Amino acid sequence: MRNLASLLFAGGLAFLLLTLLSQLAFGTPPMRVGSEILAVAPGEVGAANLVTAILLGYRGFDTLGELAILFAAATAAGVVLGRRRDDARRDPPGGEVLRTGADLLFPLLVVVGFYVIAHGHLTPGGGFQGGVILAAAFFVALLAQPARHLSHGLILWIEGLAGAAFILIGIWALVASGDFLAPLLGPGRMGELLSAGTLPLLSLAIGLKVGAELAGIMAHIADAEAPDT
Amino acid sequence: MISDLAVPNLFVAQAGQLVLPVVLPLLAAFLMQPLARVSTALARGLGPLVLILCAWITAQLWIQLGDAPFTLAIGGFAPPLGILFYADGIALLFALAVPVFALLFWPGSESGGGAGADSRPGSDQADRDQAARRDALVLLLVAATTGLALSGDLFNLYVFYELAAVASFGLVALSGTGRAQVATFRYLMISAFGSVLALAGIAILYMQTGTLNLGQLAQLAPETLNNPIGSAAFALMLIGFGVKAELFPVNTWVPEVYAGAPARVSALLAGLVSKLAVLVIVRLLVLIFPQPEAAQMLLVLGVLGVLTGEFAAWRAKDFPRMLAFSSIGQLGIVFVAFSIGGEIGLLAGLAVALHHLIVKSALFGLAVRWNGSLEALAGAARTSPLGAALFVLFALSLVGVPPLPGFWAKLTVIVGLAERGTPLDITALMSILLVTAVEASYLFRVAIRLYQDNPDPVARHARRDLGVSALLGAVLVAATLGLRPVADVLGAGAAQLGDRAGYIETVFPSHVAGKD
Amino acid sequence: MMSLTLEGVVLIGALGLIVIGALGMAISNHLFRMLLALVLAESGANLLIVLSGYRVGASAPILGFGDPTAPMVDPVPQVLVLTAIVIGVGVQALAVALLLKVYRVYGTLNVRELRDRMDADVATAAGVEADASQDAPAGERPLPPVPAHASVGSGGFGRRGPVPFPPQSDERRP
Amino acid sequence: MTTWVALVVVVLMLASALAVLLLRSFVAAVAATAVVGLGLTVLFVLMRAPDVAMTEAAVGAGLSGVILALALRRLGLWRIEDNGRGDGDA
Repeated sequence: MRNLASLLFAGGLAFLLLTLLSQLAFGTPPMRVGSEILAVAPGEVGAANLVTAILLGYRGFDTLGELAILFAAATAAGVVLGRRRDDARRDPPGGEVLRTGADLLFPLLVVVGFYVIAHGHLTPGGGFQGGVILAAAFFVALLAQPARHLSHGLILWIEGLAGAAFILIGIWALVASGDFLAPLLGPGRMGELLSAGTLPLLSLAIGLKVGAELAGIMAHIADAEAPDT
Repeated sequence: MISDLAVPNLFVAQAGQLVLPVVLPLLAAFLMQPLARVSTALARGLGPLVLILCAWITAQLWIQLGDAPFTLAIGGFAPPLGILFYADGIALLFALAVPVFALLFWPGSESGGGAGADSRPGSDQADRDQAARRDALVLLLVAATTGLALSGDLFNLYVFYELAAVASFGLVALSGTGRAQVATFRYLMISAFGSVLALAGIAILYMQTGTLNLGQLAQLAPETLNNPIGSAAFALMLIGFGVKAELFPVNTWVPEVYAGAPARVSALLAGLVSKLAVLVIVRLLVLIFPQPEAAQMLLVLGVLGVLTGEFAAWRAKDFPRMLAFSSIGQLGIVFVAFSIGGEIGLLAGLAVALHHLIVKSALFGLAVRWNGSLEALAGAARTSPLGAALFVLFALSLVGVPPLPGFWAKLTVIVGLAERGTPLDITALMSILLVTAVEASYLFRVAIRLYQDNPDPVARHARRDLGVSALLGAVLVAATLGLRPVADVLGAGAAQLGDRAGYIETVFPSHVAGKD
Repeated sequence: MMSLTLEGVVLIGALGLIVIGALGMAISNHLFRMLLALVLAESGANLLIVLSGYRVGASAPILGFGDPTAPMVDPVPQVLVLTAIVIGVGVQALAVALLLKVYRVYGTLNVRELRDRMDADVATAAGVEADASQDAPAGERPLPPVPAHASVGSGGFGRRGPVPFPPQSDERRP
Repeated sequence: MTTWVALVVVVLMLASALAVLLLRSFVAAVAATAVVGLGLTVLFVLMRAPDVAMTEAAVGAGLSGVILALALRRLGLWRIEDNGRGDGDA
C-alpha cells in the first residue's frame, strides 16, 4: 500500500518535472556570468583551464567551504566510529601478488596524483582529482597490508596544515590587497607550470587535504571491527 | 581587480574583514585536532577564544561601518563574477548572534556538571580526541551559520547550508547511543534528499537566468522567474532549505534528533541553525520569488507545521520531545508571518523568530538536566527554584501573555493576517489562536507539575546552564521593558530586509545592469 | 514530445535518476539500500546541473585544448558540480560510518527489525546502562565474510563508547 | 552520433538504477551503482566537461564504490548469493 503510494508519487513527480523542465531551453544557456568569466578569466587569473580558474579564483570561497564539508564529514565519522582499537580484528594481509602489486602501484599512484595536482591549472584535473588519487594510493597500501600501523597522527597533521595553508594564503591576500583569496603573484605566462599566481599553491593544499581526509575516512571504515560471529 | 592597495592593514575596519568571522572558525577547526595532540589546554581554549574574536570583529565592523548595507566581493572580483557577501542590519545581527550563542551553549566545559569526563572509564587519549573533534564540529557549525547570514550567492549559500548540515550530523551523533545514531542517519537521509532538490532548483534557476548572484537574480526575476518554472524552482528550494528550518513535510527528523542529541546541541540547532535556514528562505522569497504563489506555498506549509507541531507537543511524554514539537509549531508561525509579506510581515516574522531563538535556546538549556520524561519533573521546583521560575517565564512568553515580547510578536502576526484577510489568512489566524490554547494547556501542565510536591525530585541544574537560561530570561525581560526601541530596531531591520531595490542597488551601485 | 537531442536524452536521464533515487529512498526497507538510492538521486542532480551549462556545438572550457575558434560551454555549472560531487562523497562516507555504528549496536539494518529491536531495547533497558546493549547484538547475524581471527577482542567495546556531553543518563526515552 | 551514444548510456544507466533497487544481492547493487557512476562519466565527457568527468570517474565510480564495498564487508552483507534473508523489498 505504502509502496503503491510512493510509486504514484514518484510517477507524478517525474511527470511534473518533465513537463516543466522540457520548457527550458537546454543546450542554449543564457550564460550571463559564464561568458563574462570566459572573457576576462585568462587575463585576470591566468589559468588555461578555466574550470580551475573559477574553482580556485572566482568561486574559491565555495571550494574552501567544500574542503570544510569534507573535513566535517571526516570528523563526524571519527566521532561516530570512535578511535579504532589497536587489537581490533583485522582482515588478513593480502596475498603475495597483492603485496607486490601494491609495492609497484603505490609510488606510481603517488606520482600520478601529484602530477594531476600540479597541472590542474593547465589541463583537466587539479586538487580534488589528484587528492582522490593520493587517497587511492594510500588505500592500496592499506589493502595489501592491513596490519601495517597507519600513522593517524600524520594524517591529522597533513589535513590540518593543508587546510590552514589554504586559509592563510587567503588571509595573506586579505592583508596584501584587502580582499580574501584575491589572486596574488600575477597571472604569469599562460600555459607554463609556474603560472596563474597562487592557484597551484591552493591546488596543492587542496590535493593534500582531500587526500588526507579521504584516507582518514577509509582507514576509519576499514579499521572498524569486522562483524564477529 | 584589486580594489584598495593603499590600506594593507588588518587593524583598520574595512569591509574585507567581514570574511574573518567565517574563516577564522574554519582555521581553528582545521587545526584543532593536531593541536589537541600537542596541548590539551591550548586546544580547549582555542574555540571560545576564536568565538570571542569573531563576535568582536563583527561588532567592530557594525559600529564603524554603520547601518547602511554594504557588500564585500571575495577575491575582489566584480559582483556577478565572484562570490559576494551582503551585510545589512539583519545579516550582521545574526552574524553577531552566532558566535554569542555558540559561546553560551559551548559544549566543552562541563565544569558545573559534577560528573565530567572522568566519570567514564576509557583511555584519556580517546576522550581528548573526541573532545577535539566535538570542538572542531562546533566551530564548523559557527562558520557555516555565519556564512548563511552573510552570503549573497546562491550556490555559496548551498555550500554553507551543507556544511551546517554535516557538522550538525556529527554533533547529534555525539551522545553515542544507538537511538541517536539511527536518528542521525534518518536526519542525514532527509537532509541529503532536500539537498538534491535544492540542487535541482539551483540548476533550474541557473538555466533560466545564467547567474547565481542574488542581486542579479533579483534584477532578472520579474521577467524570467515569474512563471510556473520559477514557482517550481522555489518549491524545490523551499523543501531543500526547509529541512533545517523544520518546514512541514521535511521535519520528521526533528523530535528524534532533539531528543537524542546532547541538549546543548539541540539548543543550538533548534534556536540558531533553524533561524539561519529561515533567513535564507526569506531572502529567496523577498529577492527572487516575489510572486504570490510562493508566499501561498509558504503559508500553507506553515499552517500545517503549526497544527501538527503543537498538537504533537501536547501529546509528547518527555521534555526534549515536547520542546522539539513546540519548536516545529513556532517555526510554522514564523513561516506564516513571513508569508504575509510587506514590512509588517517581515517585522512579525523577525519578531517571532528572534523570540523563539531566545526562548527555545533557553528552554533547551534547562533540558540539559531535565532530559527525562515529563512525569519525572514532578517537584523539580524544589531543587531548582530558579529553573522552574525561568520555565514559567518562558512558557508565559511562548504562549503570549500580554506584557511579554511573545505577546507582541504573536499580535503582529495576527494583525498582519487580519489586514490581508483572504480566506487562507483567516484560516491561518484561526489555527494560530487555536494552538495558543493548546500551547497554554501543555506548558502549564508542565509548570504545575514542576510545583507539585514530590519527595524525590530530579537533580538540580548545573550552575552554568542555569546561568545561561537566566541570562536569556533577563534579555527577555529587558526586551519587555524596552519594547519601543526594540521594535524600532526590528522595524528598521525589516525595512532593510524587504528592500529589494536597495539590495540590487547595493550590489550593483552604478547600474551595471549586465547584459540586458 | 521532443526530438531526439543530446540535451533531451540527458534531461530524461537526470530526471529518471532523481525520481528512481527518491522512490528508492521512500520504499526501501533496508538502510543500506536507502543510501544507494541517495547516491542515485545525487547523481541525477549533478547531471542536471552540468546540463544547465551545456551549449550545443561548443568545446570544453580549457584554452588550447580543442578547436580555438569554437565557443565554449558554460564553465560555472561544471565548477558547481565538482563541488557537489565532493560534498556528496563526504556525506556518503559519513552515512556509511553511521550505518556501521548502527549495525554494531542493533545487529541489523533492516528497518522493521531495527524498529523492533529499538523498542525491545527501550523495554529491557529500564534502569540498565543503555550502552550495555551494544555488547549483545542479536544472534541471527549473517556469517562474516572474513574468517574470524583467534583474538577475542570484542568484549570491551560497548563500555568504551564516545563520551557524551554533558554527562547525562540515558533516560530521555518515552 | 553522440546523441545515440548518450541514448544507449542513459538507457543503461536507468536500467542499472532500477537494478539497484530491485536486486536482492547488495554486492550486485553496489556494482550497479558504480555502473551508474561510469555512465555519468561518459555523459559528462559528451557534454564537454572533462574536469567533471575525471572527478566523477575517480569519485563516483571509484572511491564511492570502494567505500560502499568496504561497508558491505563490515556490515556482513558481502555475499553474492541470496540466502533468503533478503532485504530487497523494493
